[in-house]
This record gives sequence, C-alpha cells and structure tokens, in this order.
Amino acid sequence: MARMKFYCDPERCIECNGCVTACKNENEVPWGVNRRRVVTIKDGEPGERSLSVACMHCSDAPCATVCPVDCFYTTADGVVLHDKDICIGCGYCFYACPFGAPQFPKDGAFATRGKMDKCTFCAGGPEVDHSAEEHRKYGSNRLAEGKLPLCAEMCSTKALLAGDADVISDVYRKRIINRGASVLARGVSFQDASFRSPRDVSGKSSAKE
Amino acid sequence: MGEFIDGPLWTFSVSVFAIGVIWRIIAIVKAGVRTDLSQPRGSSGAGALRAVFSRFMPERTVTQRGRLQLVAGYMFHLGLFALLIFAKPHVDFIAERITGFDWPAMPHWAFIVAAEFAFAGIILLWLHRLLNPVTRMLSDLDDHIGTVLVFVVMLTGCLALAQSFEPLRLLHLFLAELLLIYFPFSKLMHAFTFVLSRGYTGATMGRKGVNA
Amino acid sequence: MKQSTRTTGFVGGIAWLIGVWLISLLVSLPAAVAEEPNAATKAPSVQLMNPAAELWRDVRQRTAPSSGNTQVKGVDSGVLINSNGDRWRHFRMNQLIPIGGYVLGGALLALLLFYMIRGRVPVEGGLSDRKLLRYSNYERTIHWFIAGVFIFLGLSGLILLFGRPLLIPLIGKEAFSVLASASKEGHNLMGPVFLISLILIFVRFVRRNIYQKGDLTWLLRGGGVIGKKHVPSNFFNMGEKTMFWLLVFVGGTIIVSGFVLVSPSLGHPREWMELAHVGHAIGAVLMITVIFGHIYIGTVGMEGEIEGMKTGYCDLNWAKEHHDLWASQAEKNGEALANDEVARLRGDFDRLPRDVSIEEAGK
Amino acid sequence: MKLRKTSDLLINTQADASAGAMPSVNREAGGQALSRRTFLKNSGLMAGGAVLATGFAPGMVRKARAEEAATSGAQKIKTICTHCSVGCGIIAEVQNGVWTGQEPAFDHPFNHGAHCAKGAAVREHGHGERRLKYPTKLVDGKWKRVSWDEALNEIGDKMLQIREQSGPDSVYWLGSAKHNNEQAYLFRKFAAFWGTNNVDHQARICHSTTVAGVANTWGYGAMTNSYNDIHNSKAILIIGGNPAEAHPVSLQHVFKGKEQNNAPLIVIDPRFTRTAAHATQFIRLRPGTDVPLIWGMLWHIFENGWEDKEFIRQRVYGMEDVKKEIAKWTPDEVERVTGVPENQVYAAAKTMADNRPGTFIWCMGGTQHTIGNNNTRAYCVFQLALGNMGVSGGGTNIFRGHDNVQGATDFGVLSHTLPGYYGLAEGSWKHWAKVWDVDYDWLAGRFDPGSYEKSGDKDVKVMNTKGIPVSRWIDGVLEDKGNVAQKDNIRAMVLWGHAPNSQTRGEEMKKAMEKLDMMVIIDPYPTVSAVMHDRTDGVYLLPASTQFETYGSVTASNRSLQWRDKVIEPLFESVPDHTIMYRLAKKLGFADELFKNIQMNGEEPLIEDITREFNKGMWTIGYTGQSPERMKLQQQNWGTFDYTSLLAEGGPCDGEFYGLPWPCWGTAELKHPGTPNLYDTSKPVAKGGLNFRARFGVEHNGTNLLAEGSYPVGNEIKNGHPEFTADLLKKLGWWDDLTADEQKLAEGKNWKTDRSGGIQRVAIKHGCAPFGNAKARAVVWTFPDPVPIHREPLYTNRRDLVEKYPTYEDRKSFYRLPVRYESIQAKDYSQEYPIILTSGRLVEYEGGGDETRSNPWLAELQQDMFVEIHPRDANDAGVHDGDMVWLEGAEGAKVKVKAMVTRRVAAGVAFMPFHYGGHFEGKDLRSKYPEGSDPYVLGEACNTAMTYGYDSVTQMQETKCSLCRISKA
Repeated sequence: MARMKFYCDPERCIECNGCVTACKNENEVPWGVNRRRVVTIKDGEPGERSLSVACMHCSDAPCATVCPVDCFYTTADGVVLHDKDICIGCGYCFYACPFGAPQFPKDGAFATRGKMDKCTFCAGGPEVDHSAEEHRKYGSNRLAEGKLPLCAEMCSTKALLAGDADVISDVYRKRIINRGASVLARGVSFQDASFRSPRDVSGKSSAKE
Repeated sequence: MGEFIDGPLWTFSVSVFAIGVIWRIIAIVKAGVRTDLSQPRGSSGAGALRAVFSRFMPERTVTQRGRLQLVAGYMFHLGLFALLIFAKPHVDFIAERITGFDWPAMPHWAFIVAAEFAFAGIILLWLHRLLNPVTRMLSDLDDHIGTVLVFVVMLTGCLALAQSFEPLRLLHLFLAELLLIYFPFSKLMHAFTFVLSRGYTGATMGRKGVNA
Repeated sequence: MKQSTRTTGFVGGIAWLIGVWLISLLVSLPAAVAEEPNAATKAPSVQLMNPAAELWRDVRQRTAPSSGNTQVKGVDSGVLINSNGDRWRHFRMNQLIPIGGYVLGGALLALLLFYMIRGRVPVEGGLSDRKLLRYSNYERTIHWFIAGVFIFLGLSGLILLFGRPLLIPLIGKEAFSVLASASKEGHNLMGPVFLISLILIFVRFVRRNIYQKGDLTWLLRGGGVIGKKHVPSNFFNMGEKTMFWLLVFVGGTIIVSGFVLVSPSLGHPREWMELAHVGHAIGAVLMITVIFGHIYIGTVGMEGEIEGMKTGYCDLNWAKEHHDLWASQAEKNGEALANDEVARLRGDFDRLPRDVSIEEAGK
Repeated sequence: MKLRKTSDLLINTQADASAGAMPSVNREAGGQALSRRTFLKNSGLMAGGAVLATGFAPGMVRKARAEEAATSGAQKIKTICTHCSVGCGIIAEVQNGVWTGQEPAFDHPFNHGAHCAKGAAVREHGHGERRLKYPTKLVDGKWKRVSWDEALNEIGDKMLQIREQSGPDSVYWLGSAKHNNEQAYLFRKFAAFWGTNNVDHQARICHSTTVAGVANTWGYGAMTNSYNDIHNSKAILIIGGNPAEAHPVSLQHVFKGKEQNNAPLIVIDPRFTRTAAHATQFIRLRPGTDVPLIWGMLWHIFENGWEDKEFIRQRVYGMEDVKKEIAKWTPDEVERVTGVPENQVYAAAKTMADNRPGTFIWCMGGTQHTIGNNNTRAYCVFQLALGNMGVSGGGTNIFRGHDNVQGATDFGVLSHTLPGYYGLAEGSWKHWAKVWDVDYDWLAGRFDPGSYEKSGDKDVKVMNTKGIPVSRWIDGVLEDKGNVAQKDNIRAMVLWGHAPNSQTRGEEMKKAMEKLDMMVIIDPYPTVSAVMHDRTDGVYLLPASTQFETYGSVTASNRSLQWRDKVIEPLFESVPDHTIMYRLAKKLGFADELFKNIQMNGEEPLIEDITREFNKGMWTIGYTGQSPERMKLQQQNWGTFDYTSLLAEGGPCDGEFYGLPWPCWGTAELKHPGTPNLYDTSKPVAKGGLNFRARFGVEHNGTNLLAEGSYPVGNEIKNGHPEFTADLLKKLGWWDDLTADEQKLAEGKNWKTDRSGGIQRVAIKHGCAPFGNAKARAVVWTFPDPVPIHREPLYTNRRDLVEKYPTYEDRKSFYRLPVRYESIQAKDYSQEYPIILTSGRLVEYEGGGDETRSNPWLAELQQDMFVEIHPRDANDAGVHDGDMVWLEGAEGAKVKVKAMVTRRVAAGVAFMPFHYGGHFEGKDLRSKYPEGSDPYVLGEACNTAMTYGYDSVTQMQETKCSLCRISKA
C-alpha cells in the first residue's frame, strides 16, 4: 500500500513561494491561513537553505493523538486528514505538531479561532469525493483524480517532491549520488569567501586570504 | 425538529410575545388613574418624565444597604442588553428575521466583557434572591422561573459561541423562544412596565410639585 | 471533635504531596527548553559542498526549534521543527491524562474508604439549643457564587480532558464534539467570572485566613490526629486556611495560564501556550482534588458543618468543638442566639410559634 | 446522526465566487473515472509522480495527458504566463466563462509545469477584485465614472488641440512590454502614424544597454542561447542578476546544468542573493564596478594564456586594443576598485577557463548604470576571449524582464528605431511605408515639418530624429523649452501599461505629472500614476484587458515566439489594447490607414492579420517565418519538443525548434526551423546555424572585419562574406536562383528590404547567413568608449577614484535633451550620504507591482516595503531589525520604510525592492485610489529616492548604485 509523502530538497528550493500560492490557488485558502510555507534558515548567510513545510502526514501523527475530539484519520494512502464537522478549534494539534501545520482561520462572527485547517495532500476530506461540500471545507481533491498535490506539481525547481514514499526516496537518492560526485569533483566552495574578511565595499582593506 | 424550532415555533413565540406585551400594556393603561381634583402644583407630565429617568440613579439609602444587588443589578442589566442588541450574531439574526436592516455590532472583546458582567450579575442576583431571607420570602415561583429561563438562555448562548454546531444554536434559540412565550405573563414585563409605574408615581408627585 | 480537623489535614496533606510532585514537573519543562544552545545560528567558517547536510543535522537532532525566516505571517511560522510539541504531547497523553485520572479517582476512592471507616462525624455534645452567626448573607452569596462557577468550570474542563477516552465510546464522536465545543466555549467564557468570584472571596475572607500561632501546634498535631488532646483553632482552622491559600494561589495560576490559552490571537509562541496548558492542567487537577475533600467534609463528612453555609448560623456546640477560640469568644460576647430567634430571623415560619407575624420576621 | 455544520473554510467573497463555480459535477465524473483505489494500484502514476519530481524525463508528458483525459470536462486552455520572460506554459481550466482551475503544463518545453509564486497565482487575475473596472476621469479631485466614448472623445480632442498648438511631438506614447507582439507592433505603428518618435517602453530602462552593447558587438541584441540550453553548460556565471527571484523557473535549468554536469555556479553580485545561496562561488563586488572585475578576470586569463586564440583569430576584431586596457587592471587595482581580493578573482577566472563551454548570465545589475553599455560589452568580450560564443552551453544568456519585453523591443517600441531595429533612416521609413501600404509622403506629412538637430550642416528631418526616451520623459516636461530639442515640451502623457514607480527621481516625476496638460493611463490597474501626483483634473484611467483576456504571440527571452490563447472574456468594462488603439485612431482620424490591410471584427482588429503584416516586414531579425498557423500548431504540440535542445522530434512540427526562435529566416513557406543558439556554426543556416553578423562594414582602419575560416556547416563561400544584396547575388551568380516575381521585388534591394524574401532564401540555400559572415568586434568605435572602460558612478563614495576614473562630460542635446554627468560627479555627496543604495526584485512581485500587489495570494507574502541594511550600518544609525527608517536619497527625496538588518548586503550598502508604490515620502495615498481598486499592499517606491544618471548610449537610468543616508524614523 502506498504511503504518500512530501519531501523538500534544500539544494533545489529557492524560496520562490510557488508552492504557497499554488496551494492558495488550488484550495482557495483565505488570507491569513497558509497550509504551506517556506522557511529559510541562515537567511542571508552562507549555507542559506530554504525548505517548504506543510503537514508531513506523519505515520504516527501527534495531532491525531492529542485531539480531544478525535477528529483525525489516516487514509489508505497514508494521508492524515481531519473532519471539520468534529473539530472544535481547541488548538491542541497546533501545540503538538512539530511542523506548525495546523492553521486556524479567524472564523465566525467573532473572528475567533475557528475550525482547524491544514494541508490535505490535495485529498479533500471525509465528504463525498468532489462534492461541493468537500471543496468548500477542505479545498480540492486531486488525489482522487490521480493527480498529486499542486504545490509539488508546480514547484519551480522540482525541489518539492510528493508521492509514494518509496518513489520519492529513490528520486532523492539519485540526486544525492549525483551531488556526491560533484563534491568529489569540486571540493570546497568559495560561497562564503566574501563573508570571511570583514571588508566593507570601499574595498580598501586588502586582507589577502 | 430543527426546522420546527427555526420556523413555526419562532414565528409563534414572537407573535405571542408581541401580542402579549401589547395586550398587557393596554390592560394596564385601560385600568386608568383616579382623577385628582386637587389644584396641581406642578406639571404631572414633567414629573412622570423626570421620574422615569431619575429613578435610574439609585437612592442614597439603597446604595448603602444593598450594594451587592445594586452593582450586580447594573452589571446584569447593562450586560444583558448589550448582548441582546449588539452581539454580532444577534444583529445578523434580527436583521435577517425581523428588521431587514442591521447596525454596527460590538467588537469581540466588548462582547466578552458584556457577557462576563451579565453572567456575574445574574448569578449573584439569583443567589442573593435565594440566600437573603427577605428576598427569598418575597420571591415567588414566577421570579425563579424567569431568572432560570434568562440564565439558561444566556448560558446556552455562550455554549453556542463557536457558531459551528447547529444543535447548540437550536438549543439556544429554543430556550429563547420559551422565554419569549413566557415573558408577557411574568414579572419579566417589568422591562416595559417600569415606565408606566415610574411614570405614574412620577406624575402624581410632579402634580404635587415634588421634585423626586 | 478532632476527626474533622484530622480529615481536613489528611486531605490537605495528600493535596500537598501531589502538588509538589506536579509542580516539579511544571518547572522541569521550561528548564529543558531553555538550556538548549541554538544550533541553527552557528555558521561554519568553510562551506562544504552540501551545507544541507548540516541543515538536516540541525533539524533532525531536535535539540532546539531550528528557526528561520519566512514570508508567511503567523505564530511561530519561522520555526521549522518544534520539538517541545512532542514533549507537551508526552505530558498530556502519558502523564496528565493517566496520572490525573488516578489522582482524581484515587481521591474519590480515598474519601469513600475514609467514610466507610469513620462514617459521618457527629457533633459529640449533640446539637445545642443555641446558634452562632457564622456567615453573613453576602459571604454565603459569594461562596455559592464561586462554588457554582468552579463546578461548572471543573466539569467542562474534565469533559475536554477525559471525554475522548470516557465519553466518545458512550455517545459517539458527533454528539461528543457538540458537547466538547459547548464545554470549550462555556469554559472560556466562565473563566473570567471565576476571577471575579475569587477576588470577592479573597477580599472578604483573607483577614480570617492569616495563619496564627495556634495553627502551628495544629499542624504539629497533624490537625489533632496525633494524641487525643483537643486542638484549639480560630474561625478557620489550619486545614481550611491552607485550602483558602491554595485556592488563591493555585486558582491564580489557573486564571493566568487560562488567559494565555484563551487568547491565541495575541500571537504568543507555542511554548507559552504549551507551558500555560501544563500549568493550567496541573493546577486544575490539584484544585479539584482539594475541593473534593472540601465538599466531602461539608456534606456527608461531618454533622453540622454545612449549616453555616446553608443558613448562616452554626450550632454552638459544633462551633465549640471545631473553632472554640472563636466560639467561646463569641459566646462571651453573648452573640449566641436561641434557635427560635434564629428561625425567626431566617423566617422559617414552620419552626416559629404561631403568634410571630411575617412583618416582624422581615426585619 | 451526522450533524449539519456551518464550518466553512471560505470567508472572503472572492473565494465564494469561485467556489460557486467549482467544477464539482465535472470533477465528479473524473473522480469516478479514476477512484482513489484504482489510483493507488496505478503504479504508473507513481512513476509519474517521480518523474514529475525529477522533472527531467519525457515519460512525464504522456502521463500528464493520461491524467487530463481522466479528469474534468472543464475546458482546458493553453496560455503563457504574463509575468516574466521565461514564458512558462499554463493550462487554464475554464467553466462557463469562469477561470476555475489551473493545471501544471507538464509537457511545456520551458517549465515542465513548474511555476514561481507569480505563475502559480495567475488564476487570481481571472477574478481581479482590485482591477480598474470602468473608464474613470479626475474631476476636481474626485474620480468620476465615464463612458468609453466620452473618455476617448475628450482625450482625442485634447490631443488634437495639443497637436495644433505644439505639434505631434508634445504627446508622448509610452508603450508596454506587457503588450503581446501584435499589440506592441501596432502601438509602434500607431505612434508613427500619429507622427512622432516620442514613443518608448520599459526596455529602455531594463536591457537597452544590453541590446545596444551586444548588438554592436556581434549583430543581434538578444539572449544568444536559451534557458534550456543551460543544461549543456559546464560552468555558469551569473553577474548582476538574481534569477532565483526574478526568473525562478530558469533555476530549474541552471540546477540541471549544475547537477548533471557538475557545473560550478559563480554568482557575482553586491548582494548575497537567493541565487548566490546556491552558488559554488559567490563574489561580492562594489556596485558599479563590473568592468574592473571582468577585466580583472580576463587579466588572469590572458596572463595564463587561457584564452581561445584560434576563436579570437577567426571571429573577433580588436581584442588587442582591449588587452591593452585589461593590462591596466592588475589584481591590486582590481581589489582597490571592486573590493574583491585576487584569490577570488583568480578562482573565478580559472573555473570559467577550466570548464567550457560556460554560459554568462546577466540582468539589471549589469545594465542599469551610466556605463551600462560598457558593462554589457565587457561581458561579451569575456565570452569571446574564452571562445564560449556560438556554442551550445555557452553564449551570453541575457534574462529579459517582462513576459514580452523581448518582443516589444524587437517591434521597436523605442524612440530610436522602427520595428525590427531598422532605425529611423529614410530608407527604413520607406521600407515600412511599403509594408504598411501607405504613401511615404503622407507618413512624412504626419510629422512636425521643422527640424530639431543638424548632421553636419544640414537639417535632419524630425521623423529621422531619435525621440525622448521613457527614462527622460520627466525632463521632456520639466526642462525649459529652450533646452528641449523639439518644438515644445511634452504636454500629454499616454502611459499605456507602464508603472511610474519603476522610474527614478520620484519628486521630479511628481512635478512633471502635475505640469502636464493631460495624463492618460491605460492599464488593467490604476497604477501609481493615478495617485502619486496632486492633480485635480486632466487624468483619465482606461481599463485595459489583461493578456489572459485577449490572444496573440509573445516572445520569450530566448527569442521563442509562443502563441497565447484567450482564457476568459475581458472582465468588467475592460477592452483589449488593440481595440483601444483602433477606437483612439478612429477618433484621431487615421484608423483607415492604420488598419488598411487588417480585417476588423467590429472594433477589434484581427490579431492574426497583424501577425501576418509584421511577417511581411521584419526581415532584419527574422520575424518573418512565424506565421500564426505555425505558432498555433506548435502550441498544440508542446510535448513533442525536446526539453534540452527544444527540437521537435517527429510530430507535426518535426525538425522545428520550439517557438521558432528568431531569426526564423525567409517566409513561412520556407519553413525555417528557427535559430536556437545564435552564431552557432556547427549547424547549417537552414537548420538554425549562424555566424556573427556583418553589420559594421567589411573592414575598419584597414583591418578585415569579415570572419576568417569560420563559417556555418555547408556554407558554400567557406569564408567570411558581407551581407547579401541584389548585387552580391548577381556577383556570385546566384541571381537566377530567384523566381521571376522574387527578382521583381528584390531588384536593387538587400536582404533586409527585399519583401519577397528571395534574397534570404537563396543565401540560405547556399548555406550562407543572409546578414553576412563577419567577426564580432571587441572595439565599438561608434560608442563614447570604444573599448569598455570603468567610470565611477555619478554619485560615488569613492572620491579617491573619481580623478582616475571620471565620468563623461555633460552633453547639450542627446535624445533631444541635455544630459548631466561630470557636473553631478563634481560635487562630493559621500559625506552626507555615506551608504550606497541599490535596488532589485522580489519573487512575489513584478515590475511596478500594481498587478501583483493586487493579488491577495501574492500580497499576503510581502506586506511591508523594506530596506536591507548591514548590521554595522544599522548599529551606526541606531536602527534595529523591524524599525521604521527614513532613507534619504542623495537628491533629498526621502522614503519611510521598514529596516531589515541582514548580512545579505555588505557594510555600506543598502538594498530596496522596487515593486512598491502607493506611499509617497511617508504619506499613505490609499485614499486617492479609485473606489475598490487600491492594491492590497502599498509601500514607498524605492525609486522615489533614486537619483539622476543615464547611460551614455541608450539613456538607461541608473538604479543600481546611488548614495543615501538612513536614520531612525
């Protein structure tokens, strides 16, 4: 049985946020709710890397464990979904989730923390596939059409991989092997040479390295 | 069930409320006032008007004796009316079902504050009614039913705050409807009749030229 | 006579133990979070070809939340992996729910056993024919005020905590989620009311709850458990005072942490909310246990105990047994009233001689 | 029981609207066709997923098709992204007129379905909440809705009145790189028929120096290879560019090259960009010192004899002179000027020398300087020295900006040329008059009869005089009459798809806008032009349709023409640009001439006819082979083109390159496949081969300019040769290869002006490039600096260098206007304004940003205008991350922005993105927008604080290096 997974290749991700808007586009997510986000580590420093994060559809999902009303379920393809008819918007899943996936739209007349919303791996929700109800609550259901999540399909540099875990890991392994070769071929990079000596642009200091 | 509460019962309760209230008031007015032949020392109308408003200001003795009732009383009544008229869902509901137009609702924080006051108020007053020998003695079943109804309506209202579970909304609505039906036949009428009573005493006093 | 004090002491003692243990848990958590060095900020001098390797080390090791920048606004949106979440989950699922459950259940069981052993503690001298005014109307009002609010909050809280294991199997998810939503909203809305009531209680009763020298001996005697000697105590005894202060401080903790939890819109980080939840839960369990004892003594545990809160007047003998410093003082001042007088004041007509009229009773 | 709930993900009406239109029914069908169960068994899809993930396998294509078949009956429309010049394919799902879905175009040769934030969000434009909804005019300070006719009448009358009083040159026609080819061509023609050369567009301020520099080096001023061709690069050098944000999808190709060829990626930039983050070597140079750095690298290359001597001998002229200049740039001098130490320069030079072919990529960072043309020529020289030109995997890959800026440039929406770079010479006008089928004298009569300048002692006709460039229109308004070399100042501006906040000198621009008699803004969005001035009347906003609401061809940066289909009908009251042109032309009285050979459907000119018309005239750059039919056929067969070579293998387009990249020689009938890589001699010309263009004569100072022993495969002359003319054909005895009617048309003509295409056909038949076969010239003797040299920016903080590397002398009249250089540099601003100010792009926004900032999905990701400051400068100014700061430009204009303290920039450099607008010097102008058309996000325009400074050849504005000071607000 397939297990759907996301994997983001930090060597490829350039924080173009294509995945973020793709998700908004496909699922009509309102302003303020972001099922996917790109996090950049060491922003503006050598070794800067970006990762696109969303619900990782954990095999043993913490959100599901802590949910006081037990509204989570895992589909046959290993996608972690939740039932908005059950959710009471308590926010426990948000405390427990390592990836900060659960989002809470400012909902209802009081704009208080509404029912939780998160990445569905473009697999809709418990409602009938492709029912208007499903789309209204959970966004699109591409999986049932034999498509993968739009964020991955649209990733500008093919950094974000989505699909059967086995296949994904194969793809990534191939890339790593190739890069291993690159490392041997080139050794050290000079990416941060320009950072090493505290030289301002006047360029007067001439510290030879 | 839901349809019934949302539809017929709603219409029914509202009509009972409206008709009942009007009928009660008419009845009171028709009872009429004894004609006073004495020489008026002042305007009874002005007196009535003054009384209706001046009585919102509690008398000194009252402020000294029943501080609890006084404070709780104001907390409850003000809070309740704020909720009733300016809570977003109520505004929407009224606009949709009755008036057809809406008005600015209060922000979330204001709603919360009002609700806290109303709740603290009603609970304190109710307990006071139960525990203070005097009030306990003065209270009859009607008082308790009225208090309970108002309280549960408020409570279910706040339980339904998430606005995402139909049953809770219906429960709130249902109790509100009961309240509406009960209203005209209970002391809850004071919401309307206080004007008449104060007006009456005010008028007589005004006629006698007493400024109180 | 001693039994009463002993019971309160007994319950209080248990509560203390649990409290200490739970609080130690509470402090261990932030410490664990704090001491981690933030690995993500270390920039190496020379960049190897796959800096991502290091990135993954940062992320995988789960030492600290490896935080970065993101264009997406939101709580902790810059945090890539929040490992405290897992710690919190462990606390809630493996400690709070089971242990909390045992503690509460255990407390009930303990009380039941205690009742079976001791049975209802009577007023040894039997009820006298005179009463003392123990609580004014106002005092009783605010007591029942806080009591009502506390019970509502306790119930709704427990529903959220234990509903999934206990209620879902019985009533099913849909129904329960309605109940849970109601509990959540009610809980959130009633919280501040509890604050109000607590303030009223504090202002009114704080003076009588300041510890005094008698209390020390009371404590040494374990509330009269040790030795047959009668332990003198004032208006409130050591146990009651302790409960009062628990209420004030633990209640305070619960209120503060509750505020953090109820206002996510202020955008404080998850760590706060997780810690707040831990504090809230521990405090609540502790407080509920204590209140169990309180209720037990008040209702079935002891004869005459509840009179004061019910009617405002307590039996003179009962008072002498349990609070004789206060009682004898009051008696000296001639504050003791005949039962009829009390009945008249309280307007219990059935207990009155025929000729007394309602007007008089009203005074 | 299952409880009915009111939980709802959607809370904004816009979402509701589209939710209502959600293709639930049709998708249901799809769902049944392929349920989750079957889908899981379908390992093929898994493979598909994998391939998609890698993105580099043709198998994907079939996969994608299968899926489409399986899914909804929603109408699928193929179109092209309207944001950047990569030209990503888009599949739009439309349901009864509503754009309901967007699917990745896995089979598109450029992007394989990939998109950046902008591309992934284009569907929102199909809903356009914040669009300009109907014609609006400013009446005493209030926006008033008017009808199209009313607006066009008033505008037309005013224009004719101005024409009466001040001549046609007082109306300025500012076009757009957002127009498709047909509209751009029509726009240039429109200006010509109005009778002015005061027509221009964004290319002037984006790559004009590239076009000038590169064209004058080897013939054509465009990207020589293609994005996909980077797959073949052994080394990749990016200077003054941040494709990771400006052209994200291009990184897909860069990474492919980087990963599969172990190609080192060198990024040279003042700023540690997101591209640099993925580089193997990052070199941080001082802004505006590109020439020294390149010369510094070449110094090492020549020092070690790494240059390609044979290539230089055969195909380069003047390298010796350049060497003399390079010799001056010793490592120490380079470090003194650029701030880059020798080891880094050496490493970069060696890397490029060791890994050939290497590609050389540059963008605005190199072009937007007072010496922009020097920079671009230096880059060319670098590639020539390494022999990286005319090879797959090499070349100068110049990433253009807007989706159709290449096309708009090619169609001469510029003040100095007619379509196809024909220039403004009399012959050119005559050629186009013939193509347009109008009388040359009538055309000449449309222009101001006077004369603005002399060549030698005789007057130059106005129609042969360069117009005012867009970068200078403000001066065209503000300069006193005496200094403007035309009859009168500019009195009316037509901003037809232009964001003013992309231009420098905000304060002056405000004044200029207020001085104008009339402003006409034709755009889907109100743009900053609507609000930044304090006018109370004489402003018209006309809603134009987006490119998704019309159709036509668009030229990507790699010279590929793609056909764009109409996705939805124009929203609100908007009207396609070419229709507006017709209605305006009708009002102005030359509609009949303008549309003489173009079929009209009501008021909309037929796009295909416009295409066919320019096919008849664009011989110079081979826009003649791309007939609508060929482009449409290619659009239907995206999948058949190879992902690396862009060559269609089999299928209906067998043998063609994707987009028929120009030059696509001869007529459509000739079926030339297009030229994927320019100057590539490894292919016959007929199959897309080429050599350097013989554009500069056959010899200079007695040296031969023609190629020596280098020629495309199958060239029968087997050596350099001049460009083809009727006479040359006769000399070669090839004249009779022409058909009789061809001969009639070709007599006395040359390859550029022969409208039969015969000359080109015959030349190609004999394996020759129609434009001759010559050397590239490293020395452009027609330019102010024949050999590219370094000159300090006008506003520099290196006063110690000014004396040795001074800027130019001021000029009296250049493009009709005086230009200041040394008079500005003379004054020392560096004490008051110590920090270097530079600018650039963000991935979420584009250009002036009015469109993207009105798109909630994008706007949410960039909500505050900011300035990047190095910690050192921040501490000096007492500024913390997130503080609001005043940034004051050297000319005194201030902007209030949020500080972002980061090491991305070097100490002493500040960076600002240029997409924001709607605040002016601390004032929020939201209230001034027409009701409901204000973008979600507003901010200070960085260019408000940018200063004076224009390139010495093209008048490109200086936006990459000025001075400023930063203080806490």
